[in-house]
Amino acid sequence: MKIGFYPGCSMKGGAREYQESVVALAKVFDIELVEIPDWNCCGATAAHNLNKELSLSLPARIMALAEKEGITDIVVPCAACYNRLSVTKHELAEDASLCSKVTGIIDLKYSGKTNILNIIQFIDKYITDKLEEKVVKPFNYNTACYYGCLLVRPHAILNFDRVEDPQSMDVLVKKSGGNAIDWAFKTECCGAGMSVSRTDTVARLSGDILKDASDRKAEVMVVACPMCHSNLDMRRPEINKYLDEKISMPVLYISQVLGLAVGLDAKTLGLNRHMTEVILPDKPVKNAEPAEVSKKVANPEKMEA
Amino acid sequence: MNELINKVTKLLNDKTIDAFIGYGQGSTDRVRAIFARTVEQASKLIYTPACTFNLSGYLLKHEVKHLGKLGILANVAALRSIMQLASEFQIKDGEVYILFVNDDASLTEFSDFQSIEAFLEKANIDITPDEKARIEKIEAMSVSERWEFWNKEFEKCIKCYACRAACPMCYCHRCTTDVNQPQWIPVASHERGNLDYHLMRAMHLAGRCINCGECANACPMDIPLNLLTYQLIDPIKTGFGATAGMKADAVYALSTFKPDDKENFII
Amino acid sequence: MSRIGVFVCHCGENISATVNCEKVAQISKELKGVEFSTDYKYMCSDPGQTMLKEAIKEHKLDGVVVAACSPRMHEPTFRKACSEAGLNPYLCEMSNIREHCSWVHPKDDLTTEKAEDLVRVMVEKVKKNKALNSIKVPVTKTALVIGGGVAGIQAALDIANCGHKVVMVEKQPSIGGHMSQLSETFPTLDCSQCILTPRMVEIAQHPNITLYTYAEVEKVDGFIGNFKITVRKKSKSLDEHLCTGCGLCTTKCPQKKIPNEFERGLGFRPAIYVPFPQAVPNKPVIDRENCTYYIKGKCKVCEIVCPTKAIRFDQEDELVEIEAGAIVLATGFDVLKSDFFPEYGYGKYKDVIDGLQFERLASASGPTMGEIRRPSDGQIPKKIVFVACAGSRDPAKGIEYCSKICCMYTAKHAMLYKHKVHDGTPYVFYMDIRAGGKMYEEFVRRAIVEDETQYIRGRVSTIYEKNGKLIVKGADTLMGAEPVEIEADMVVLATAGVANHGAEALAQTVHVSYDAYKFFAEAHPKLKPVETNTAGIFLAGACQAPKDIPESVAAASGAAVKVAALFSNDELTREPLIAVVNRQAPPVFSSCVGCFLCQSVCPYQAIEREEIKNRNGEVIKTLAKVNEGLCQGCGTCVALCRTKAIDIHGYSNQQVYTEVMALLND
Amino acid sequence: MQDFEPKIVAFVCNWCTYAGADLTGTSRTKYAANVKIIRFPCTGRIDFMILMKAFENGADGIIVSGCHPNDCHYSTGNFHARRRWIVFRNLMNFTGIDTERILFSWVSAAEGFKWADVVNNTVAKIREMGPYENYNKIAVSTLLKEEVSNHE
Repeated sequence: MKIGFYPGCSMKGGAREYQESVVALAKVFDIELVEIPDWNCCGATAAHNLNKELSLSLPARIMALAEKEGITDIVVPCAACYNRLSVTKHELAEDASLCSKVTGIIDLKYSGKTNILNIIQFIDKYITDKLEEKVVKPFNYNTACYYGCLLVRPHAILNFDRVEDPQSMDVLVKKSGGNAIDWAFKTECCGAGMSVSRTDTVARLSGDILKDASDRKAEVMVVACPMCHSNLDMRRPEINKYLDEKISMPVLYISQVLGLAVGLDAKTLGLNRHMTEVILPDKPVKNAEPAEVSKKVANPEKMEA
Repeated sequence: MNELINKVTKLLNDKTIDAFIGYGQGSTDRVRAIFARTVEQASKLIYTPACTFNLSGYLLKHEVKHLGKLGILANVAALRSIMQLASEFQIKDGEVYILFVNDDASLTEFSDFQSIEAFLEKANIDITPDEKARIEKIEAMSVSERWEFWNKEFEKCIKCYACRAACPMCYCHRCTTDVNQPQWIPVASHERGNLDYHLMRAMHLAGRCINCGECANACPMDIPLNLLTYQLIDPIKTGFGATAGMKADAVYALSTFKPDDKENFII
Repeated sequence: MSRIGVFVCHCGENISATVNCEKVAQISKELKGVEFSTDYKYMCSDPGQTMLKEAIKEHKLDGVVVAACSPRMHEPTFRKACSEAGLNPYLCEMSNIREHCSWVHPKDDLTTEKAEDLVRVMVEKVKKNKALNSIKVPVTKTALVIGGGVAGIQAALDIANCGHKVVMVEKQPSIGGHMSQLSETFPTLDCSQCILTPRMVEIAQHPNITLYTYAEVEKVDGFIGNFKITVRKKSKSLDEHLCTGCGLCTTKCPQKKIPNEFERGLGFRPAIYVPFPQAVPNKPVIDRENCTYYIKGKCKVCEIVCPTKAIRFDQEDELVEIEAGAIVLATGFDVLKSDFFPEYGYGKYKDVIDGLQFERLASASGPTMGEIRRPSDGQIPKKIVFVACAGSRDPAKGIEYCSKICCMYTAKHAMLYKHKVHDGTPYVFYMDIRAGGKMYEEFVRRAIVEDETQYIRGRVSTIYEKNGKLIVKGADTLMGAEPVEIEADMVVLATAGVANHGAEALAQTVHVSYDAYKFFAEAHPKLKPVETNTAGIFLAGACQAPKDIPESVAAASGAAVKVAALFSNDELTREPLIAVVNRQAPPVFSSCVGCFLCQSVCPYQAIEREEIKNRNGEVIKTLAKVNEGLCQGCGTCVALCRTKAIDIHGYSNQQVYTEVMALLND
Repeated sequence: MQDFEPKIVAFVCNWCTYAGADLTGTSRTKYAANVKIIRFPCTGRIDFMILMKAFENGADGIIVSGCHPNDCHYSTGNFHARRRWIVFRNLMNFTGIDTERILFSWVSAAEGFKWADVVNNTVAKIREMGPYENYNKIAVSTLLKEEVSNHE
């Protein structure tokens, strides 16, 4: 089975370790990822603010190229790219005249039948079933799963996970032997696009996220978006200054977490590339059971039955 | 062939059935239906590659019905007819003894509707590539070309109603054609009445047609009227998830609905 | 040859201003079969109707066409007039030359020509009309009331007080519904139970009312005046006749830690229990899911302590058949499920509760004896946040409607809180304050002014727990959308009122329609608010949409009047515009071939199977047959029938065919 | 083609579109006089054959209209009607009947303005399309005329 891979710009730059870990993880499960030949920018952040046709044509071309290669599933690890491709697919499916216009612009055949998978959907579709049997080194840390905004919104189009309290990464962490903690900032804004222009804002927003996780005894944070990662990982000096406290909690990609659990080494997974040093002391395997907060709350639904 | 004759002979002898509908040699080299009520008649049963037409149309015919308990040699189309007729309460489970000739010439007998349903799930029920191509050819025409095409075809119709007689689903005692208060369908065979008749027939078979093609086979004027109902099979399947003649307790596609049935033309 | 009369109305100038009425009458006179035609200023007036009646008699008319306003307006008027003149009312038709002609077109020849066309169509139609007799069906003068909340109680008492029998079916072990859970009621702050319990007792004691609690409606057959209902009385594991309601068993039951439904999980109850002290009937039931005996096979403490030996462990569910002429649905509403608000931590944090739970905290008979103490540690919350519109008016959550009662009860909660915790601060996040109702706005004002409730106009984005506090993040849109963060001790969500769990299934059992939110649908939003589209079934209370107590009670009394009106005659009369399956002489019997494809099309299950038997009793043909009582005359079966074996009175194949012919061939 | 006044028949349900058209009148909203309404209890009652009859008796256009989904007075009649229209429209398309000449719409009892729009737009459209010559060729009146001339 040939599965398409769309890296987008970040996998080739600031988030090389994300691509490395995804590819390495796929390999463990005998999955070959084929980079879509001649791929182009997905148009995130800029195009959809400026020109609707352009913002749809860019992702449409990517999907059309995939179709040409006979690819039915594309893995899009970057949450922003995933969002653009999914939105484009949706808009073109809804509006036939727009679709014909866009296919005219890209001058390629586009059927809109390609599946767009984010990293979690990809793992769920091809890996989850076999995950537990392959876990050799349970990732037994208190883990805060941070989803950010682009992975789950808008729900009407993406139809992925619960918007306000997503659970999919938590499930994967648990299957990798980890303890996904219950916390409050799963989908709060990390500062995203202001990463470069307003570091003070990023420090505040990302700082609050890290602080809450840290207060709740998280040892590691897991993300699925290169932008979230750069804010939470790279802006640590500004964050520490804002919080007036040093938070040394490492931020890992979900692919790295699973990679570690199935026994891949740190180098292969690109852990050395992070700005915040990844220090994960070996721990004896236990308390794999997630500690649920306030388990005893009565269930009002049952009352009404 | 001997297996078939032996089987039917046995069925007649032990009074499992009173008559068996099968194929026999017709005049010239044609095959016809025969209704074997005696062992002697059963010996004339044949099964050759020419034996392809759907015999199930006879099941509800007044003259045949009164022969008593019936057995039938069914092909896939006939099995689907039987399923469809069952869903319309025209045939009850176990009422008809059903035999089927396999590819290796062995016989399968279907003891109940359930076994037919299971069999049909795996059977090829599609219209032929040739029929498909003809439909696509018509669909590729412009509206007025299609109008001209069918007008030319319907012009030939002599209103002999052979299509109606051949169709296993046309079992009504009084067809709308025969209603004269009001006179929905003009009696004479002119273009208008012919168009009315064929549209009416196609609509009445929409979602019920099991694509046996007997209507077109029966037509002495070679009107491809099977295409009218065939082209509705796919939209009904994709739109409503229904295929005729697959289940004995199926609900007719046009007498049910989904609140979110998709269309793009109602404003 | 027909003798048809055409009566063209000027409607003052409403028609004659653009249509030449004299000419329409004149041209109509020339139509084949028209015996008489005239025009008049106001056909619906007394002289107009008299003119019509006299013309019918004088010209021996066998059909009448009144060209005037919409038949939706005056068809009953003219049909009645015809009937009074001895002409079958169904031989009268109306041409709509006002709404569909004079009012929508300018004064010119085309408009008059259109009026002529419309008259011609009806003249041709009326020639095909048949004299019809209205349908009479007997009425069983017993009403079934489903649901024993305040709406059901009101409806049942009103009907019973009219002298009719009532059967009330309640799912829970006691009647009382949500109202019995409430502490005090707006806008008067009088105690809910104090005003409700006397009514509950009245239900139990009323000679005309039979009460089945712990019971559910399983099947409904039949039609208006003649419903046949099967009720499942769930086993209470108790002989109700022997039980005196002493309550000894409930105090001795060793199972004591079952979350109490009535307290919405804020307290506990034993396995054999009475839901609340004032329950009606005040007799316990055994909750078999949690009873030690049913789980482990031994215990039977209740049986041992019972002084009257009333416990019956082997008691089985009982099916009761009821015949009723009318049904009142009063099944009420439900509160949103907890997983609806992951962002608010509802169901996750103990101190995030819903409004109904707050009612229990505030209730003197509740788990805290009326003291406002938070569930997690029993502390008195000093800062409490009320979130209005929790779920309501939120398209993203799929609930676009306003739950209507929350603004008022949130104001009430804030007041009750302040009355009990004087040094506490109540906050209310709201979208709008909707306080339409007698004394309602004044009530909210009191909460704001006298009880110093901090109203913040804005929505809450998230609530999370931090250091024992609940952090409520929101925005104050009246202060320039400033983000607001409140460290609260407790949060109360005014969760949307939603259709009852199981409402959809019940609607399908009872055969009434429901809206996209699964609330039962009324027949007309304004003019038939308590009727359903199924004749003989009425709505009361919040099963139709969120309603407060006064509205529920008013609707219940409305429904009761409809039932009483239905029961005021021994027979009921219905318009005969229904479907019929044709019949012919043997051996054909009918052109129906019995394919029954029409059966699943019928929204009213009105198509039955009729078996034609020969002298030996053998079935020789099975035909469709339309049940006159059930058919509402939509005609969906008619258009489907391949053999045209089903036809419909008033819109028959002959009639509509003729109309098209007449319209297009002038 | 300037003097061409299209003949349009509207088949509507009693509870929604007929009432909606009443409201158009009550609101005194003007629309073209070419459309004439035939009232049915429900869209579910509208037989596809009646549409054929309209065309063959010289209608240039047809409007079919009823209650919006979920609003049917009889709760489900319009849902059944919609399925039939989907199928019949397919069949008409396939046989070359110009489906552009049949407008299907949902017009509620509250949508008086929508009804005026539906009528006006349909009249304008059919006026542009011209008489339905294809069908008229085989329509009743034409055939009758031919028969008459054959006799002469």
